[in-house]
Amino acid sequence: MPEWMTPALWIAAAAVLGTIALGLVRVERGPSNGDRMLAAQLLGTGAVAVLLLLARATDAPALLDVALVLALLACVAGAVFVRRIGVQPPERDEGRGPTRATEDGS
Amino acid sequence: MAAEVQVFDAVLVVLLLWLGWRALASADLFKAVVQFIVFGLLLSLAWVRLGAPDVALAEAAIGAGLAGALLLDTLARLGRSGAADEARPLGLTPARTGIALAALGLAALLVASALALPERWPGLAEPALQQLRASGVSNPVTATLLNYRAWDTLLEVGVLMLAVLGVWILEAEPALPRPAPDPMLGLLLRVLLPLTVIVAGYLLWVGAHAPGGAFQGAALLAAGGVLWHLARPLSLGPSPVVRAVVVLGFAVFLAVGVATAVLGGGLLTFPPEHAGAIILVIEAAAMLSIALIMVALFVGRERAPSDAGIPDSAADASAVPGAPNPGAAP
Amino acid sequence: MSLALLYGLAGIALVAMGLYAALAARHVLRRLLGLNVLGSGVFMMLVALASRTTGIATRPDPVPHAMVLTGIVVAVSATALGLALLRRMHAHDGSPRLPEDRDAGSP
Amino acid sequence: MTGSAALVTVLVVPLAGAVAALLAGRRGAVAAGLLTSALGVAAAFVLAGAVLAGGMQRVAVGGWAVPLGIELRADGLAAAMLLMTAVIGAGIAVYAWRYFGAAGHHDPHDLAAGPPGPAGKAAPASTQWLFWPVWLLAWGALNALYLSGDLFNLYVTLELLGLAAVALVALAGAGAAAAALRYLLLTLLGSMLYILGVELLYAAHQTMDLLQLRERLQPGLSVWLAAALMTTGLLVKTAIFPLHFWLPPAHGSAPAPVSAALSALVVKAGFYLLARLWLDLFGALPGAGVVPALLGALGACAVLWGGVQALRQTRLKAMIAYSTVAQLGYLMIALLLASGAGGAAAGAAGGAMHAGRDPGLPPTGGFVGKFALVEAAVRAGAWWAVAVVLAGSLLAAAFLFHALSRAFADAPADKTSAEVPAAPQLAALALALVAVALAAAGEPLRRLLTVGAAT
Repeated sequence: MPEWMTPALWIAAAAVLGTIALGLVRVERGPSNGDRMLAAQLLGTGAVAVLLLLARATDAPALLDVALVLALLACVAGAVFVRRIGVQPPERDEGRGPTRATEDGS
Repeated sequence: MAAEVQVFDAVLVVLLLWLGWRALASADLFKAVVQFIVFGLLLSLAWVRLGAPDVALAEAAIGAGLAGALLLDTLARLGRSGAADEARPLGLTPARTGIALAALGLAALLVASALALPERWPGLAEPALQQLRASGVSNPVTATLLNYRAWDTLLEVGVLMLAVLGVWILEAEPALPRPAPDPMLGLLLRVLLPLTVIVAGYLLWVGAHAPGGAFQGAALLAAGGVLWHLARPLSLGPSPVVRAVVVLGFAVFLAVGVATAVLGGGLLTFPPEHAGAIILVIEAAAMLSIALIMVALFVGRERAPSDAGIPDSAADASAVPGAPNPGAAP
Repeated sequence: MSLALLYGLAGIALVAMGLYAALAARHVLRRLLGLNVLGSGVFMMLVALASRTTGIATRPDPVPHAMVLTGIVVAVSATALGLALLRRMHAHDGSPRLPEDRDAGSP
Repeated sequence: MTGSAALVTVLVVPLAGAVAALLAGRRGAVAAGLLTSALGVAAAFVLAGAVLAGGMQRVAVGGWAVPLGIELRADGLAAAMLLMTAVIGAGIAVYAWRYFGAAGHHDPHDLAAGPPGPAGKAAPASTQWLFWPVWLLAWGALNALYLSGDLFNLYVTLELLGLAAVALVALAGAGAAAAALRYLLLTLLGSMLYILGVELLYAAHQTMDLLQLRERLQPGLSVWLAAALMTTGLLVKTAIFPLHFWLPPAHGSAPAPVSAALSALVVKAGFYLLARLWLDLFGALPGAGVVPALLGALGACAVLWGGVQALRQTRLKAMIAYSTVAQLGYLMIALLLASGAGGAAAGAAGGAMHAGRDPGLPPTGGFVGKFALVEAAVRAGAWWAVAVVLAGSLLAAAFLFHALSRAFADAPADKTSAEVPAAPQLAALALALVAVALAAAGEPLRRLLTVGAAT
């Protein structure tokens, strides 16, 4: 690995972390629950990227395993969301709690 | 591993603190839960930076995957009214001022004691690394969990078992209305499930000499189980088969403890030449048990749904949630 | 500032936040989130502590790492049990708060 | 059987029993529970004998020496606690055999007598048998806690015990969910504060072993902060006044055997740990004498407050729950006396009182312990303690009389005082006899308690 590579990897990692910070704005603002969840999914991808960069920068191949696990599992929360809560357009009383796919169907 | 502080660390710490606070203070609980999930993601980056990849693996699997799934599921079951909270859930009121002052006082005292600690310390790193040869594995964290402090880990598997016993003791819940079968989910399951099984096995195996091990593998398997449950609802009540798998890890661990105590060495004293194999056996059993326990914690106990529409899948009648006699195995 | 100190201080801040939320919040789910953040702070202090060994030994102290792994697993199982109890309480009493936190007009 | 073998047996028996009960299922769980109880009592007696004969017993788990490994130690206090837990546990098992056995076999008589208080209907009968594995795990956790010499291992046993107690409270059905949840939140908070303290101690001293820490302890801010955090965490778990508020609802709504297990054993585990910490570990700190005095003052408040509240209750279980608050107060006073003069006597007092707690008989067992406590207080010249104990006894007599008069006056109307089946009565009687026997066997008990006692 060339000399300049390590600082470059660090800068790249910090930059990806910066995009995660930007993604957090979408989580905070919404407006719908679907937007928030989707942003969280995207941040999961960002975290995988950061881990891959760090694995090279610090020469720690074990971090590839962490990235692998994150990549595999980031979708679980999304799947629970889609099955249990559901994507709905923002409501009039938005921000007052989640909505269910069908209210009170039991 | 580089131990200098980078710009990266400063950004990460700021994000962690902001997310930690928003996960607690967002008025909308759904938003709070999503922020908590992202908090878990970033926390695993922090563990990586602190040189704890084993912890990062567990956090990635549990914090980002399973805990988020549990929280979202609970929000869905609470419904709109149950998930509503005050407009300023943590706003300062006279009663809360005292709590805030106590929390700040504790923080100040903790900072003062942290600053008084020496910059470098030996910890138990040296004895832990020196004894590694006799422990049967070459990953010091696995050696600590399954050899030096195996008694802690044995009891901890018991804690997991108790959590699922506690959930079984509770009354069955009304079943959620079942959304239509989702082709995407089926596809996801078909791709991901084999992968989670393979990677879980890999983590279990690699745990002997690199980050990984039973907890991490189990959390991964459990995430696969949660996906399965979402696609084809499982019933994990206290049926004989489920109980046997739940108890397996604890029983094997305890049996090894008894065997080592009776046959010589002493409680959980593994002969160095067999330690590696013994640890692998314990971990394999524990991984199966922990994975099933975690899925059972997510599945909970549901009453039979009012609509009899059972999805097309392989989930036959025996897998109807909360069937009268919970003797049905998945 | 060393890496251990930076993350150790962050852990202390998380402890304070989590403690405040666990005691001040009234919705049980939020209390559970508070306890989880409190736990994360405690664990972060512990792992930061362990990373101070670098320089003396070749690797960080594994004992705190094992403790944190144990703690994470205990925390998630306790949280799962707490969530299950919360759902039962909500179904039975119609409120996601403990009885002493309920007042007339609120859910 | 050697002492260390007995120590391992005491630990393994309840845990193996829990495995067996869980595997055996609804039909076999009772048999597994009763068998385990018998074996557990035998093992505890063997261990107590070994401690009495051979002094402190030690087992290094995994063969690793401290500080890397965990050492289990049975000194006199631990052996006495193990013995009493085994005996009370056997009583609880006999009691529960009829109580929970009833729900499975649809015996109308028992259904009328057994069911839980007004909080709501019990958990479905199909899961009532889970009492057995959960209770046996709780017992295993208690034994592990008494024997552990490692601060982090103690945290794990506390979590095991805490979750078991939550599950036991939840047995009372959906109406008890709030009580179980409150208990869960507090026990988690307590453990977090405790572990934070352990962390500070480990950071400064590189060990988590109690005895090694005692040698290395360097007074300073972090040690005092650790002591305060751990004490607060344990006080929350122990339900000491003024942190007692979670106890009456949790115990009041639990099924009767559970209520007995909780008030006789589970909350006292936190107390035991407090005593260990302040007698064994932090007692050496300069100025640490103030803390037991503070705790003793809290105990005095608890005795009086618990007594007054018990008198005001109309339900028997609520009354017992408040009397538990008061009993814990006596234990705190005993802790104070033990830290000063006459340690062994006060320890014996605490032990006897511990054994005597049973929901059927608040006064009988209490009497033996209180007598020893007054004796110790007189010897130590702590006249305020004598006054508090006497006032507390008067209150206890008053609320007991109150309860009895209600039972005789309007028995049919009062659900909780309906006719009790024979086995529970026998179990209660046996426990009372044990309490009396303890008073008679005071001398061996005192000798046992002095084994390995820190001076």
